Amino acid sequence: MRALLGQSINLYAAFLLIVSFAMISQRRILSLVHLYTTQGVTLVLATVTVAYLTNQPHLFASAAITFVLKVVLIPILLHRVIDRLDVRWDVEPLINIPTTMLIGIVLVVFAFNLALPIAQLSSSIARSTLGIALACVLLSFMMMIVRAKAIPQVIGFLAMENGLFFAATSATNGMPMIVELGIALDVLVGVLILGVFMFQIREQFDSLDIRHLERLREE
Amino acid sequence: MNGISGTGILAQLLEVVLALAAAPLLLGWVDQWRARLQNRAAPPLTQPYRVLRKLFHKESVVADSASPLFRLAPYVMFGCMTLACAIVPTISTDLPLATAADAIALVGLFALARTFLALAAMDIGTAFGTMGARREMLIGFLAEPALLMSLFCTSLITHSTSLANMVETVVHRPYVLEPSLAFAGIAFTIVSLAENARVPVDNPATHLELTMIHEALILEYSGRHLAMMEWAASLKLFAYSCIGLALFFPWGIAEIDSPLVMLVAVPMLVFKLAIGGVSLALIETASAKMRIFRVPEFLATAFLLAVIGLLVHQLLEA
Amino acid sequence: MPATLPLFLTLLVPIGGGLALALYGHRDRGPEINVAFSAATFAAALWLTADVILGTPMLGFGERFFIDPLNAFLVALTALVGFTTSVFSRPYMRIERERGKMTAPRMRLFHSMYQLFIAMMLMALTTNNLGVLWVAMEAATLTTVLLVSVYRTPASLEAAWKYFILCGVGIAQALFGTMLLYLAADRVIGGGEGALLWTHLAAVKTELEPNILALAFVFLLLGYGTKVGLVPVHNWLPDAHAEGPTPISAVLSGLLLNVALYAILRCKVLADGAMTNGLPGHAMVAFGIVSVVVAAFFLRRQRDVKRMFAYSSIEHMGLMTFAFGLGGPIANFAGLLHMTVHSLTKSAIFFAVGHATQRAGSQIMDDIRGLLQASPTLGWGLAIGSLAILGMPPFGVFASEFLILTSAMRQLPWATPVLLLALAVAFASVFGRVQAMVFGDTNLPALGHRPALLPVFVHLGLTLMLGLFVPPFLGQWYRQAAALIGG
Amino acid sequence: MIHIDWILIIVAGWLTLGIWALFVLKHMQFIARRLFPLGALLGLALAGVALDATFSTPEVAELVIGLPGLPFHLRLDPLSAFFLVVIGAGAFGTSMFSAGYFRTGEGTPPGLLCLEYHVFLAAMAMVALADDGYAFMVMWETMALASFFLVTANHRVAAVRKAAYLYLLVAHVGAIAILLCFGVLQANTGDYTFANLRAQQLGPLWSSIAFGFAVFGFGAKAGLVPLHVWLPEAHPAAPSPVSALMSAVMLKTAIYGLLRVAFDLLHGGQWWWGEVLLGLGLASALLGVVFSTVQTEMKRLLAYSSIENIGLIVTGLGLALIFRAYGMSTLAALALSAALVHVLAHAFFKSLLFLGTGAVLHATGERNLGKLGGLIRSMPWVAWLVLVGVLAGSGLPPMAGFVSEWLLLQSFLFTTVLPNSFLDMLIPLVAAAVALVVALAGYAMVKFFGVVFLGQPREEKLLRAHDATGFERIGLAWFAVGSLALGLFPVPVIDLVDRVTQRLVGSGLAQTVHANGWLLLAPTGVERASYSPVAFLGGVAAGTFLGLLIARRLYRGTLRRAPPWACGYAGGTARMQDTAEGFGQPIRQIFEPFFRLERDLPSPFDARPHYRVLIEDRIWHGVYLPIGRLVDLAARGVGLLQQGRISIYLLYSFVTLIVMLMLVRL
Repeated sequence: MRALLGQSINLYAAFLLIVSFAMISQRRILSLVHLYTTQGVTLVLATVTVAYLTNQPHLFASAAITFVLKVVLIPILLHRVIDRLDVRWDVEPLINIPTTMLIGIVLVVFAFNLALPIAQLSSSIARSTLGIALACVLLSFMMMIVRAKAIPQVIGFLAMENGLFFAATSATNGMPMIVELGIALDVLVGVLILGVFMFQIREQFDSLDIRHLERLREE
Repeated sequence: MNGISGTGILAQLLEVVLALAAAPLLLGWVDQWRARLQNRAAPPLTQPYRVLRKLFHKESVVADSASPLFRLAPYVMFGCMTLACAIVPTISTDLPLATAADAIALVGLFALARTFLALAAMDIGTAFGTMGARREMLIGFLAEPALLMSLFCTSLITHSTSLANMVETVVHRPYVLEPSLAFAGIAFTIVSLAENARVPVDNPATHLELTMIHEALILEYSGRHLAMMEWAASLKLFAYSCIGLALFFPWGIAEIDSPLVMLVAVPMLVFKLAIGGVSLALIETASAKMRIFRVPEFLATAFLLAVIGLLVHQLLEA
Repeated sequence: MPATLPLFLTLLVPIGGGLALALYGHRDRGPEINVAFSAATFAAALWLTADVILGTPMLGFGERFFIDPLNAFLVALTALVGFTTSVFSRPYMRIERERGKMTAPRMRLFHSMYQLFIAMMLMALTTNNLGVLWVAMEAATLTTVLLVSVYRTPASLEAAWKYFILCGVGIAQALFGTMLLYLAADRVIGGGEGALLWTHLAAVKTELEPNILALAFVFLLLGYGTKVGLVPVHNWLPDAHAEGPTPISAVLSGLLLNVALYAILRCKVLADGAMTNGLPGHAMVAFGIVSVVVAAFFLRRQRDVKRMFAYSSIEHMGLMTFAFGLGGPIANFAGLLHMTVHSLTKSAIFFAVGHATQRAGSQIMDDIRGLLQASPTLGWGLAIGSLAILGMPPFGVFASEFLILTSAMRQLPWATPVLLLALAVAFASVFGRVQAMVFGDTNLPALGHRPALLPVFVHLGLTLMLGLFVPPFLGQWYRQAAALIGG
Repeated sequence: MIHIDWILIIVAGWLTLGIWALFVLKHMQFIARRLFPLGALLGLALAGVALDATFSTPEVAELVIGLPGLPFHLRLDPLSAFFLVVIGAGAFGTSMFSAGYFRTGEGTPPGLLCLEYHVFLAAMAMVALADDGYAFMVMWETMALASFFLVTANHRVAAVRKAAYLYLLVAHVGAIAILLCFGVLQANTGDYTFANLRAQQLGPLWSSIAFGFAVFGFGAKAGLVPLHVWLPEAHPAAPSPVSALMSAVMLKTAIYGLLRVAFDLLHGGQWWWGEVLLGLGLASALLGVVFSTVQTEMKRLLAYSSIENIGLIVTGLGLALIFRAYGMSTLAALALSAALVHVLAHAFFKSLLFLGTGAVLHATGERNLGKLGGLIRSMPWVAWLVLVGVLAGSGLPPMAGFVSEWLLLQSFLFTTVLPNSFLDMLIPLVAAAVALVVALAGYAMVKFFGVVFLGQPREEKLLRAHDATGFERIGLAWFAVGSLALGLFPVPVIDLVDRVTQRLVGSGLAQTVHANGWLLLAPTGVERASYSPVAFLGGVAAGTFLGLLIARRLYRGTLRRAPPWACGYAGGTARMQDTAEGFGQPIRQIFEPFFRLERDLPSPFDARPHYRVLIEDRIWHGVYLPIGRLVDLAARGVGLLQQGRISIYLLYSFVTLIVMLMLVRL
């Protein structure tokens, strides 16, 4: 039973990688939010499994916080922002989807061989997941670069946080409680501020296109 | 100071008196020969003395805007030229004043005289005065280095810059053909022509506005000041010819150990000066006056000749 | 009275201030309260540093907080500049409010966020837990991001957005680095609270796994490097410092950059211990030189005064990173001295610039003319401040630059001419602009309130003192801190 | 109390005067009448103490201020004592003159001006004392900073601001080069005291690099040719006493620095170093004098003449280096004494000339030569004292300028004994050039004196010009008497200079000079060359008296005042005199390639004929503007890095991360 659960973490890691790829190739914002929510759910399951295997009580608490934050609160907030600003139209990527996918694959390969030496050394149950977590981080980082709208950029930023969180829980059986709490708090406040900004940008430029934000430059 | 001997002081005084007396004579001699070569009736030999006496007795008219500098300048000019004649060894090399100034100081002395003359000319503030000053300084700044370099040629040969010492070493040495001296000689003649305002550079006889340089400087002087200026000019010509003789034909001059030779030296000097005067007159009649902006090139050639003389000395004789 | 009382006070007073000002910040007595709280924090910080310097390094609240000579002097510096900036912001904010650029809610936001910002920086400096250090850095960014966009102009909005996104990405990389550190520590000390405490890590740093540490240091250097403003990742800094209100620019330029560099130093100590090939030093040297050279050429074509001094901050942070990258007692000593005098001088310059831009009504340098004639103290403050920051001798910046360059001449001879050329270009560009602003005839209207210029001359006095005579106890204090960085 | 303590007290005295002036910021009378004379007396005391120190053994002291590991080391040896004499003498005369000169605050409040003035003096004195790299650099740039604020005294004028900025920029770049020079000299020992630098044995390559940096750094401050563009801008912009101090004394601190590094720290080094200095010195001399003859503004004329004199000094240093490299220490001493005597002489006569222009500027408010003239009638004191400076400036015999020129030409004559044949060929050309430079200097000085003081006044208000006041006269008289005394009594000066040459090149001229008593100067034996200024002046005076005697005995004794003759043209107005451009026209024609001429001559059909000649420096357009354009190009290139798009910024961060990770993995 314990071995089965061990492998399930690798399953969750693989699922997380697929969701990251999906988010890169997505055109519609609503589906982006849904994918983000599924990522949140996978995270919760992975944390619960690790908590159960290494029977560390504080991991259950952190899984609960993740659930409340990343599955319930943030998606609701994003939905409300999308409704209020009625930004339904699809996402305009700066470079076309196939090329982003290609770059994505190269990044994953790079992340894997980067994390290889560490994987052999780490004693935790799910060693190999570190490579996948790094891949998720780099993929969402690249997603922020290629997106031209504010909301996809924010969702990219949050996906990056998810990747990091997954790396923390899987590779090292969870960071100390205070740190987990701090990170969750920072992410929440970050999202609140980003929401406020989006309202201000919308009110200022009556569009959420990042290309308006290019006035501060050197001649 | 190699000991101020009695005869030394006597020789010094004799030299100064001789210079003061003979300078106008030399000027008269050159004018006489110039007239004869241009087959004009020659003025008497003592014409310059008569002019000086006339000017001394005339009333001196000074411009109302003149400052004390204007009235001081003629006497300073006269003082400088007398010191120049005192320094240059003409009849004897045992001169107490000779150690006071060497060749470089002598060139500096001429520069001092020229500066005072130019400043005096600018003092009145007329168009001619300032123009004359500009032209005088133009010639001065080109002639001074050329003169210095030609003096250096000899001083390199004799390893000394004090004139008396140079003459002594050249007289004692067995005669050696020195090509660098030839270059220095030509350069020196060009410079002396320019400095004394002789024909190729400036015509001493004319007051033509376009061409006059020296005459423009002393335009505002009259009476005794003009006399001083004329006398100083003749002393300057005398000093330059003596330098020329000392550098290039020094034989027949008395030394420290044989003061009696001075009796022979005076006629020898007169003879040499006579030949110099005639050659000067020849040069003046043979050449025409240059346009003012040809003069810098003329003096530049003198400067280059002197420097080439130095190089030739380094190359051949060092 | 427990030994940790001063530490407790140093952290609690600003947090209390933040909360109090959240309620009364908008009142007309708001700025005075702000000054009072900052003064209290400064007093507590002095008490704390006195304890640590005279006594021994202190572990507070069950090893969660650790004060040693290195962060003691930074705590004192942060509290001092925080206090003087609050004194400066009192008339500045009142004038801004009269001009309608600051409404009541914004004043409240400003004052409370200001105090919280100081609190978060002090927390980041004093904490022993690297995870809490990360959280405090992230919180410091959050508190100031709203203030950068407080004027609601398109430019300030854009600056705030970029500030948040770029720093967010940077901090995320730093989180990954901290996580890798935790991974490496986990193998040696075993999991739990202790694995992230700096004191524990420092004790076992030689046994940590080298290539995990290498990866961790790369992420940490890039993460916190974004906050320091090292060149390839500096882009947010000029916009954020130029668009926010001047007290915020002063505190950002003067203090936050130092705290970020302090975080990198803490990680460099661990990385140096674990790795033998000296990668951290070389990386920091490379980033340092690139930052100095590129920032110097950026200065050339600036038209906005606060943007110009923001680039000057990048240049100086590059110089400090270069110094710490060199390693060795003299270079570290010079880096710490440069950190101090740079904060003092740069904040003094921003105070003078603040009042100058308020009088001229615009931040474009061509509109600011004849400051010396308008108000001599303001003119002389800006002139002497900019001469000090450009490294003219009697001031401290020259002393530290002299030490940095001379130690560089020994270890990296080729780097010195490059740095000196960059400093010359920077001097030519900045001083040409400042001279045009300070001298000449003026047409600037008078200010509503008397500008508070005492802080400017207090800072410049301290810099002049540090330039000519570093008091023995201060010298000893820096030497201990330099030894701690070691390497 | 040893000399160095006295000097520190004097420097402290100057600083207290400056700070005291801060408290009486606006009391012009008190500052001008009390503080400046006090500063002058301190200057005189400094000169006295330094004079005595030259003849005593070197002393060392340490100040507590400085870096923790490197407190300020100070050392007073004959070389620094000699330059302290120059600073003290210059300070005394200029401060006395300033006491009378500063009536209005010149733009900045008088208290501030007094503070900056005395900080400037103190910094210069400390530069001469500094004995370690850090102290030298701090005092060097404090001197530059104080003089910068003095130059921007009346900063309302845009040209003054531009000049001051250029000045501080070149000074700062120079200081950077000096820092690099010290860096190379310390040769990895990390100890920056001069004692340690002196002990290092650098290889030929590294010592040449250090020498190159030193020449660049100190040349930037001295105004050697490629780095001289700031001097003709900054000196005229400063108030006259300050430009006098800058020209006469500050340039000498650069010469002091060059001497300290080349002779003391590098022990002479290779022979081609002398060649480099010879070339630079000559180029500066020629360029300086040619430009000074064509200037139309009196203070620019004097500034260019400063470049010329510095060029002559550096030529002397170059020659000394060549001799020292070939082991001929007596001849090296001769060349070095020529340079050092010129340092002292130039300090005196250049201060006199600049203070003279200050008096003229104050009386008439005009600095353009085209608007001056005939001031000898309304300002006799200033005119006659400046005449002494003019004679000294053009190197005429009885004055100070001639002694150094005489020594320099003498040293040229003895180079024939050099083994290197190429050098033998080169030296006569250099001697010719030096002779030409001195002659041209005479031309410039005559133009300066003639156009400003002689002739008809070109403006009406010049007639009402008031002469110098009491304090101003003392200052001018001090420098005039100094120029005359240095000229007439060179032997004591040679004794003073000999102490310095003994330390730097190992031998001096004192013994041979003393053999012939204190009247006659014969540095290398009477038979070779001798010059007795007292006898010379006596001869000229005797001749003049003789002329007066003859005239008085023969003449009719009447003198009539009448309008000037001018070849019969009556009604000659002041505008018919030669203007400054006119007087410089021959030089402009002969030395055409030196200048960058912009001339618009009126065409015959021009309704409103307009004549304008603009003379500029080729080096400014050839060297400085291209560098400016290059830096702008680089800045624009770097500007592309900040294009404003957030995705590009994220890309930078992303790429850097990937590259760093790859590096770590290799």
